[in-house]
Amino acid sequence: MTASALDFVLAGGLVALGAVLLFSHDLFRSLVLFVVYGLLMAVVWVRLGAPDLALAEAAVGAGVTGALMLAAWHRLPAAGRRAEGVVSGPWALLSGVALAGVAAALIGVLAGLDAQREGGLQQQVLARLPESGVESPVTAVLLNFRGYDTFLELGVLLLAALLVRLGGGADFGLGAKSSSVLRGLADWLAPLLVLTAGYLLWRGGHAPGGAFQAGALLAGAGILLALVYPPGADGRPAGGPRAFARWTQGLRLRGLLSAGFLVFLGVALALLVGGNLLQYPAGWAGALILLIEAAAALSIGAALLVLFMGVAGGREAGAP
Amino acid sequence: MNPGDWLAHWWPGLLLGPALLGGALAFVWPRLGFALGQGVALLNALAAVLLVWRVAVGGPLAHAAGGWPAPLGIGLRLDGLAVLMVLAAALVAWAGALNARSYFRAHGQAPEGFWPLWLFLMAALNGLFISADLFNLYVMLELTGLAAVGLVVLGGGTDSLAAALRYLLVGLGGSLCYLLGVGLMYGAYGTVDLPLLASQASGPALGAALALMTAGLFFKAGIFPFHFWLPPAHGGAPAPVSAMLSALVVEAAFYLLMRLWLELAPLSLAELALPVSGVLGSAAVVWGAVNALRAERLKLMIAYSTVSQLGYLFLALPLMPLAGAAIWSGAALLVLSHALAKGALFLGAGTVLNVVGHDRIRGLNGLAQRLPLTVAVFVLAAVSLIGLPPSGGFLAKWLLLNGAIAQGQWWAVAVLLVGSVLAGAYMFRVLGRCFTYGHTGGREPGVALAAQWPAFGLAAAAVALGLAGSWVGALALAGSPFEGDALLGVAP
Amino acid sequence: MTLENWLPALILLSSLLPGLLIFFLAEERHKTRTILNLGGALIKVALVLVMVGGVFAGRSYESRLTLLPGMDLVLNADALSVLLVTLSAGLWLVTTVYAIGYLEDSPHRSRFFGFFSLCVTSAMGVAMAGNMLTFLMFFELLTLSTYPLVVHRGTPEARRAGRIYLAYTLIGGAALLLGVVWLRVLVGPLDFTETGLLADHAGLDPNALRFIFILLVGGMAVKAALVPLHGWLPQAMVAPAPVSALLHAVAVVKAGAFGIVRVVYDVYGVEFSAELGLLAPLAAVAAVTIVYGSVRALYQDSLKKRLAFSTVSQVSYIVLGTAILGPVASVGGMVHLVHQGLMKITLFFCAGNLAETLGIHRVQEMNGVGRRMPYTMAAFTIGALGMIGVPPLAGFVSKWYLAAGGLDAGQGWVVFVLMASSLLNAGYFLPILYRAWFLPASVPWPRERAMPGRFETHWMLLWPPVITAVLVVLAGVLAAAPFSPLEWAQLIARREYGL
Amino acid sequence: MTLSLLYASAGVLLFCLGLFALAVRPHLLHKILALNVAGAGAFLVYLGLAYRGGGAAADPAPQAMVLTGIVVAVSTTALALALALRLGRATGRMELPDGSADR
Amino acid sequence: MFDALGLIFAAAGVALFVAGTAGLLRFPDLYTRLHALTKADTLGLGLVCVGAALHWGDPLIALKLGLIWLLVMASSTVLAHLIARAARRDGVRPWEAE
Repeated sequence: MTASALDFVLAGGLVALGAVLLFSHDLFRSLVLFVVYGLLMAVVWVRLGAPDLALAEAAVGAGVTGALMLAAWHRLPAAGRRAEGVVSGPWALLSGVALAGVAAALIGVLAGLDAQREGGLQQQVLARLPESGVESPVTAVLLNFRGYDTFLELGVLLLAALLVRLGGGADFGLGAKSSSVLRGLADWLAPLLVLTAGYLLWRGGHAPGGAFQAGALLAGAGILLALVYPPGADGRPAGGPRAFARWTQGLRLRGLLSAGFLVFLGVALALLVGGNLLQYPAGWAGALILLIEAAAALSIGAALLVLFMGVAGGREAGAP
Repeated sequence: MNPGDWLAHWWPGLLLGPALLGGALAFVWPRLGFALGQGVALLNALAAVLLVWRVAVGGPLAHAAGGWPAPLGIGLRLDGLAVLMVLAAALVAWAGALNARSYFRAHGQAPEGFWPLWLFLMAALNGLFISADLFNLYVMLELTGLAAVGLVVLGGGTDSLAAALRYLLVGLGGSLCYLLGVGLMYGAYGTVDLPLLASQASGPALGAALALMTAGLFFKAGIFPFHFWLPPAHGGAPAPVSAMLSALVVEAAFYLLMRLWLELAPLSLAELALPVSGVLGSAAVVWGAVNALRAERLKLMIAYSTVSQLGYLFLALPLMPLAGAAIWSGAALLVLSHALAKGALFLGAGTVLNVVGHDRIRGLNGLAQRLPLTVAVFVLAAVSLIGLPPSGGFLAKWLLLNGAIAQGQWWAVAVLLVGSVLAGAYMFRVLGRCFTYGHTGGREPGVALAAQWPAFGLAAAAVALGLAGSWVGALALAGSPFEGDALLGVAP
Repeated sequence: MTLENWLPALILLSSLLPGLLIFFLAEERHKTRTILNLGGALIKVALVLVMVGGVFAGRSYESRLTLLPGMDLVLNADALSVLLVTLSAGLWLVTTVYAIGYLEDSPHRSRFFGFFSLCVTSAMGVAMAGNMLTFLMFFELLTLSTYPLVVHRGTPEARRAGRIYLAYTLIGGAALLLGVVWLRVLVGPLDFTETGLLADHAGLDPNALRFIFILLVGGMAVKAALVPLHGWLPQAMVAPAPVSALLHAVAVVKAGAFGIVRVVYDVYGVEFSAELGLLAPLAAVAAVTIVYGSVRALYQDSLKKRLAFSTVSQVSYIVLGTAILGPVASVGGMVHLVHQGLMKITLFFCAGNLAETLGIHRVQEMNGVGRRMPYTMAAFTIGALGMIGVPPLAGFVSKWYLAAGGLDAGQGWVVFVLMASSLLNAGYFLPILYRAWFLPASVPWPRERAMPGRFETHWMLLWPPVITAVLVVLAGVLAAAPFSPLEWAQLIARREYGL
Repeated sequence: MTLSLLYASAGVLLFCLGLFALAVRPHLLHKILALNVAGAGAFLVYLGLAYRGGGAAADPAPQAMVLTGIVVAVSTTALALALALRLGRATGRMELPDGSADR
Repeated sequence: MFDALGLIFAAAGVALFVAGTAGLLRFPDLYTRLHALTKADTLGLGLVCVGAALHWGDPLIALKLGLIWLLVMASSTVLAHLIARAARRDGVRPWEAE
């Protein structure tokens, strides 16, 4: 299918936006444009027939990453808020020329590829979909056909959470100056977010959605609560839902963070008894995938919350 | 079910299960970290030995994760080279775990997060060695890189922090190049499975994808001139961590390159592209050695030595397609002996740092009286790094020289010899200090032998590898593209 | 699993194992260390005697370990090996006794004796190596195990000497490695063969072979201290006396010379070497070294340095004998392998005694020392006269055969070289003897230790030079007796020339 | 020009822009942004090539891969930001110290 | 019938968005800009939602649209409140005509 004018605008806008945000002299503008870039990316995913990705990009790519960036901006040392221009010199020039050459060559290769591209795995995925235990092809690939990758990806997330929160918990120094109006909004928005997360998780089995999108919403709810409730004397939130306060500290938080990974690992190893690594027995795939996804959504939510706290939180991340 | 069959089925679980489970549990209950670290490292070493035996006896193993054969699922395979890498990683990790116990005792205990990161790094390396799926390898690379960066941060201080951040950024840039290469590969050929691609792929897209992946791995391997991040990161991390990073993490990237260029790339492409690797490798050999000669701190010197020694591997790459078996086995031996020797050196440097309080080379006078066992570690490691007989390093260099001469590649011969002499120069610069009479006291009291024995074991293994060369060389060929070729031919 | 398979390995282990054990001994454990040292040395001598008997009876001994397919570690005993093995084993025993007496109250003995044993192990390995790979391995191991001995004193000069030594030997080792691998690529496994292994390989590029020859001999010439690669040897005399004795008599220098013999006889074959035109340049280098070393020795005031330059000169006799085509010269070269060892070790022992007992380091200080230490100086005199070539001492036998061999091969210039060398030898040794015996002591001895018992010095320092001096006399007087070095050298020459 | 080629090319351009910015922008936040932009560019190549035309769902395998990639990217971004902020606190500047290593 | 009505509602909403945007660009200070912006977010979006609901004519979709409207309105009003509060705390003075 040939590209329409809209596609040219979209793709061109994306590239232009990328260039502006990367080479702007105003750091804050770069950060704001980056969020816009993420949202535009989500539109592109829809255009390319990948609504799962659009959801994930909006929630994680633009949402969480953007929030991380803005949070980081607020903690920059005063001298660090100015963007220091661009390194120049022969090496910069050389790398620029080299990268331009790389881009031209790659586009050339892509153009050559366009005519004689092979089919990919779509047919095979669809053919095996009935055995996978879920109806959504993306979920089938993520949790069944290439479940091993997803399992390791949970490991990556766990590792990042571990590193970012080294020495600190989910910190609640941020809500000190929050307004009561915001608190009122958060009080009824947070449960709604949790509800929606549950819905997305369940929906992932047959339509766009799933553990990652659900986890991102959970993290959003957590971040909201952490932002609006002021800390008590012990650093824990003084108000707000008690359960939230309890489950975002210490052993319970660590348990929550690793629950998805541990459940996944447990299933993978247990399944070695009768088959291969992560080979679901016939008929059990759907149930096991739901189990894994539920645990994974909780862990992803907790991990994203911790990542945000590590960047935005009052205490030094990684300080001993 | 006889034991061989049991292993043939359970091996992915053995290699990934204990380390990942231990890592996650050590994260949840930090107090268990120490016990889990020691136990899992030992278990992992035992598993590696078992699997080496299994592969040596019964040939390469394969496993389809999820029960889905490639291209739909993810293929895992354990051939001779992979199992040797697994063994090297397991030995260094075990020695490092034993050493970490006493290394960190000087600071109270291991910093929070050390044990989970250590175990995750072990698992990630294992996963990387056994994967036959390009995208899965990407995830493994990221897992490895993240754990490695985290461990470097534990060195404490601003220098370590800057080194870790630089390492992270360079590593991520490299990963992205690799990732794009994988995307191109999938887009063009509809699969990311290495064996399938090897049989199907051809055309400009293959070349472009390989170039991208190679560029990414160059960054990750720290080959000259992409090495700038390596010395501060490896020199600044806690010693057991440096051991693991220098011995294995950078070599893992080389391992992937070996796979890509010898199993995936067609011969014509390899012959066209690999001389680049040879040139970079030669430059790295000399540059790293010269900087090692100039380094004032022991750990930094060892780190530069890694830059130099990695150069040998990249130098060997262009020789491989033609003089296959000898160079393949030689590279395997070199990777293995470098891993063991370099691990030993860094662990020894850690002991020096803890006992002497610094690691400035000028201040090491009379170390042989103070820490004789650690100096013995340096001597043995030096034997292997320089390539003096009968070490594993010697056999490796012998094989590489053999292949280079047989092909008439005299530049490679020259670099190999110059590199050996330079390695002798920088290693003996340290050893010469150690043998002076600067220290009048006797042996240092209160240095736990437990801190020194693991390093000694690694160094001795690096030397003893030379005596098992026949067996290792043959094992490295199992399942490789050169299986069945004669190891040492005579020029026609 | 027979004695034939194990004996060579056992001979190595008899010094290797004690050496490794000694590393782990605490400094204070004199007795254990002495027992290990002497026990190892005695066992080694016994094993070597068994082997000598066996080889004489026509048995062959070989230990073999495969490192890589087509790459074996081989230890065997042919006639040539036995010559050096016997010399090394005997002199090691003597030197061990001497070293125990010399060093027992200085620091770091465990380390010293550990490396000392490793050094002898390597020398034994060099002697028994059955192919180039094995030879290379032990040759490098020798470098490595002697380095700590050279820098043992830990002084700045010692470290400097160590650096120079390493620079020379590592670069030489690299050249040797290249030569070996290259030859390996061309002809396959490099097992030493009497009359030369290249005899079976026709049609190889002669220029490549010439270049490989230069690499191999060049690598070994570093250790054999051929001019211009001799620079490290005079520096290395900062090492303790037993080390110098060992370095100059049996270990490093001898390994280099022995390697050249191996390459010429058992790799290239002496006739093939001559055919390639390689022997004449080698003989020229040897002749230059002989004269140059002697001339430099004349000007040295430091006794040990004078001896070191004398070694530079004397070791080249062996190379000269090898480089002259014909069995008579070969006999001269090979018998000098043994004779030079006996004479030079005597001289170094004596120099060590003078330094240790009286603190004498320079020739000028030696006036009248003959009356103070008559036994030591008597031994020294025998060694020196032997070096000059006075009949009937050992050195005379070597020079006689070399001269005869030179005439035999129609190369009369050899005689002139030998005569010049002898004159120079006399020039730098006789003044010493004159000072020692005929001049009165000018000043009180710089440093005199408490009188150790009935002898002029400790008995462990005195007996070794006396014994080796007696051997020097015997080797000359009984040259025609069975089992004498000369007889063995003739046996070897017959085999190498296929006579 | 097909839709596939258009978006994949845009991806390549973004990727190269990102790497260039990574090399030449000294500010750490810019470097991290650059990695994210380049990563998104790579994802765009995946999905551009996976496009199957006419509103049909894209090939699910690269979708899953990109999903994995997005999660990896957010993890590494958070870690990089946390480290960069610590470094900024310690040195007062948001740049990597001069590349030359101490000896 | 519903279509035409929907179109009118949507057009009115869009007009409000345009007006809000113009205000955002042209008004002199932060507080007045917020004033313009919130009109678009609340009433403008509401009108667009009503228009869309009429267009589809499905009660379930209408319910979802209502939900969207409520959520956006809640968050944007709170956001406007927060921005204004922060600005006041930072000492941004309201604009006064000369």
